[in-house]
Amino acid sequence: MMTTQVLYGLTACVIVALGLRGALLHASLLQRVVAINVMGAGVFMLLIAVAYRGPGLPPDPLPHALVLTGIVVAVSATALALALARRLHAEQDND
Amino acid sequence: MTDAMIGLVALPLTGALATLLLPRSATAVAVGTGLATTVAAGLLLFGVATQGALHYEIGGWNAGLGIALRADGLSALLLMMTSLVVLAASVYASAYFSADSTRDRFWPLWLLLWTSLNALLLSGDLFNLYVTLELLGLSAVALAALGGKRAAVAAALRYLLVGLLGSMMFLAGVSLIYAGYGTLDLAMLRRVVEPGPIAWTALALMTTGLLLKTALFPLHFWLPPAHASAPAPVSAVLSALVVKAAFYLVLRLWLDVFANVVTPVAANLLGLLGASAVLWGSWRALQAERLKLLAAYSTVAQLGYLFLFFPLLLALPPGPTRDLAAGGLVMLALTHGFAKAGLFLAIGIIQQRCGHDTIRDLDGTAQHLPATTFAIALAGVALIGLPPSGAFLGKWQLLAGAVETGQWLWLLVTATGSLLATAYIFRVLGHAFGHRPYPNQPVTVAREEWPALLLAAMAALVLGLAGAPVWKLLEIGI
Amino acid sequence: MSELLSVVLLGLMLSLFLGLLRVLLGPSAGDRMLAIQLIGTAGVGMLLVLNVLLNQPALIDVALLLALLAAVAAAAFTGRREIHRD
Amino acid sequence: MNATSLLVFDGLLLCSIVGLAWASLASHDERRGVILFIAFGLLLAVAWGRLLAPDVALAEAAIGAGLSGALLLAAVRKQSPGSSRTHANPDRNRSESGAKVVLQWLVTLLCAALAGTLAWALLHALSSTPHDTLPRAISDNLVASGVSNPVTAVLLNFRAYDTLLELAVLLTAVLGIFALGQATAGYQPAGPVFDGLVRWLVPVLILTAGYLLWVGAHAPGGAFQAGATLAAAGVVLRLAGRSRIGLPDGFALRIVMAAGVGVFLLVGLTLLLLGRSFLDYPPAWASALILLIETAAMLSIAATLLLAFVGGQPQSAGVTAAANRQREEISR
Amino acid sequence: MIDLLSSLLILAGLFFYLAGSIGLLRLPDLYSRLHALTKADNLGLGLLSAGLALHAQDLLMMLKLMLIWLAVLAASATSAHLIARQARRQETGS
Repeated sequence: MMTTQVLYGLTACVIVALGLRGALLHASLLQRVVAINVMGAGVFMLLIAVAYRGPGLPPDPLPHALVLTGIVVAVSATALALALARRLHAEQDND
Repeated sequence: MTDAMIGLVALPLTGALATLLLPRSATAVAVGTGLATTVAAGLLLFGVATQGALHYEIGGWNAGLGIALRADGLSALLLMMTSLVVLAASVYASAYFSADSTRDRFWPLWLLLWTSLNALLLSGDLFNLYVTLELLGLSAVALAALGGKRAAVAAALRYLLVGLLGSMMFLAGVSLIYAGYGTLDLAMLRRVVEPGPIAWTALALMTTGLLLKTALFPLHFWLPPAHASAPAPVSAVLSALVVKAAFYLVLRLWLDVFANVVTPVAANLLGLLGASAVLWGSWRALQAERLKLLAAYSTVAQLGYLFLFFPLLLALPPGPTRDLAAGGLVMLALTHGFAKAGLFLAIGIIQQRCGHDTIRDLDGTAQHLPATTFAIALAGVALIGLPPSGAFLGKWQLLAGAVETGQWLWLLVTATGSLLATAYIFRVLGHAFGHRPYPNQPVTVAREEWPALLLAAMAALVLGLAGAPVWKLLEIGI
Repeated sequence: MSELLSVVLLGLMLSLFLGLLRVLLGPSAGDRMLAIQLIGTAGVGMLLVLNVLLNQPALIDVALLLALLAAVAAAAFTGRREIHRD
Repeated sequence: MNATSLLVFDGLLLCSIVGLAWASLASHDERRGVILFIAFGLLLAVAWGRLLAPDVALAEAAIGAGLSGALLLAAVRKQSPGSSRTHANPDRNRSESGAKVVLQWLVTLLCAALAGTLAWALLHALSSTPHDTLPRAISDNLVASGVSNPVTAVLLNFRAYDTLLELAVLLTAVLGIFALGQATAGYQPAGPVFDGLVRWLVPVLILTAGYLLWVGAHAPGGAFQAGATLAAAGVVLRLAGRSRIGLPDGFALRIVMAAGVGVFLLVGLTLLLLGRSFLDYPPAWASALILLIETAAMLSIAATLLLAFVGGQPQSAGVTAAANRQREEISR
Repeated sequence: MIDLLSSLLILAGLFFYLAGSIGLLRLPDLYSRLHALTKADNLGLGLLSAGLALHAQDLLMMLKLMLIWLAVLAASATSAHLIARQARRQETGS
């Protein structure tokens, strides 16, 4: 077992849990979106820690590719969520 | 024949681009795409029936390095149902949207949703499943928000956040699987996966994420508002297909890929949640004041029935009895798909013609919208599970399995749920067939009434009377 | 050389920590944005050092991108919307 | 010495990342939460670099520093102070009944349990020797893939189907945003100092995007990083108060949006017609086809990300000009 | 000789980084903090990248280091200006 991998992997678990907690407990829509993004970052860190093979060794490229795809998907979802939140606030202001 | 698998993804995706670029002929393009995709689904079903399970390696790379598409009896049947339901809903939608601007926005998203459903049902790779889940979630949310009213937007936003949370949990499970087994391919994973911390945790994470998306009690809170406030064709597809796609994945993971990891205790837990869903969903449906809300709560209940099968299937030894029970499960899922789609389309007609969908004020609808009311009645027969509907066969197998394994609780739940369903369906029909003179003179459009009627008839009559091939197809595993 | 760079890396980390304290303390949002600026610059410095230490020439490109986009957050933070009338 | 100090560095970096995540989510003020999240993203880019994932670090830098931050900050600005107060008011939270506190503790415990279980399973996974069948298969087939950067090979050849669907996800998000209504209001001109920066920054960003696209075949970079950089150039223009931010109008815009998925599908289906399987590039053509797909994908990604920032269907230039004239007349 | 020079430059860079961040933390108000920050941005990163440039393998690397420094320089000046202007606006209440 490699210290770097374990260090980053365990941190990733903590970040996932922090994000999940924020997403479940926050009342503010924007901060829920931020929380889900934090959770996503935790999952990405998990994947990248798994890919790490030690100093000087080439890492496994597959998780890197998965994370790149995941980042695009997360940005798309964030943008849609923010647009929905904006529309909702506009509708509320009209009331 | 394997090219049909590519067709099922590429055709609706091409159609989505075409409707985006050519909004003026979008309706024709979309219905044409729908026909072509349905032909592809038929070809695939025929191929699986004659040649057995099929797979397709995209880009010519071995599964593992590349991504493989796979189809067995289960996925081919669900693909066929998806195609028929979406095609019918497309014909319906071509007359449903009156505003040009809404229609222009509807078609590309609609076809993207179809792409994601097909891609999900065909995918043989865990990470690819995550991408299809996200495509499914985003397109479903965008369509659900098309109503544009505040309630629709609020419900869509909640739907999106819940869905994202679910996908993230799913992805966390996928990452763990890759860390532990070094592969994402489902077929390879099935061979190497073994009970232990990695598989348990990963399966728990992925299942929790999927249960959020399939709205199993108590994670169902987001479903009724989202399904009840979307435009009718969208509600139909959300209730009939989108939640079922997530359910299909649970089924695939529990009974196929992770079959040797799953424990009876976990399956009983799913069964208990399913039982609660049946009782709670039916009870709320009985209390609902609006038809759409009734249909949405009924979806919560009907998904509960599907989860009752898990403890049975795990308790039954492999053999003919188990195969019969598995067939019953799929039959129930198919019937609910057709029936619920038909029901939502019919409710949409009532809503548009009468200007509301309040159950108490439905009096006399039967006189003016006879075909639509008949569709609701047929769908009701299937939802209750009366013969000759497919649901009758499904529930029969559920009861038989419960007796066989001595799990009497499920028997009781099924009986109570069916009684409640009878009550809520007859409450609607009682009002619809009422004799109070009806104030409006609605105009009916065949393009809207036929799809609803055909879907409901499919559920109530065709599946039940000609259901034998379903069991035969299900024997074709991967 | 690599020992020196290790020390510099830790020194940059310290600088970043101090910036983080300012982000947490605030008090105004403007103070926080200033601290973000410092964190960005410290991040660029760390990437430059890591590029030599880990022998990863591509990290220069990452640093370049961070440097080029360093002003975007501040501009988004201070930008004012056009008065909107419907 | 080197290894120890790197370890200390790792520890400090991770402490600050976790601290920032915590502080960002614990904040009751939305703007403070977003600013902390931007800092979180900056440190993630450093962490990805540290873990030898420069491709991901590039994407994180372009997205985190450029787009996400601007998107989230813009979302904060659009709420009136009143509405945000009703959502996250510490006073109200404090006065809530004990049930809420119990719920909070329950959720916290649940999440702690999740972290524990995840860590337990992860340690099991990491304790065995790493699986290298797949990484070896990737390096063995790298020559046939048409590019020498393994991450690009995975994204555009081995797992190209994922990337096709990912582009469809982006398209879906933007179509969904379009369906919600018109674009948000633009920005007021940001003044001569920022204009001075913009004048050279935008061309440099465009050049960098081209460089990243080109270099992606054999070094870290590629369509997504390039597209995000290009989108950042548009974001800068919009923040500077320009009305033209590089997006085409009407039909041309729809073409650009569809180009990524479209070219991908066209290549895949053409190969199918030629008797190969879907997306099975002939080795001699692989690198050219990948570059073609990547170029289209870059343009689509840039346009869709920028549209996400704009927040809806931009009005065509003619319409905007007419509206401005009308506005001036009214104000007179 | 080059090694010594580059080490000195890098250490000087680190010094300015630390000085800038201590200033950012200790100085009493936004405007003075702003000035402290520019030390880290301009001198800290400038000296660091100059020190590293002496070891660069090729011209492209050197150019990139130079560009990074210039970009941060411009970005920091611009952001400082924008943030200060915003703060002034809020003080005057417009």
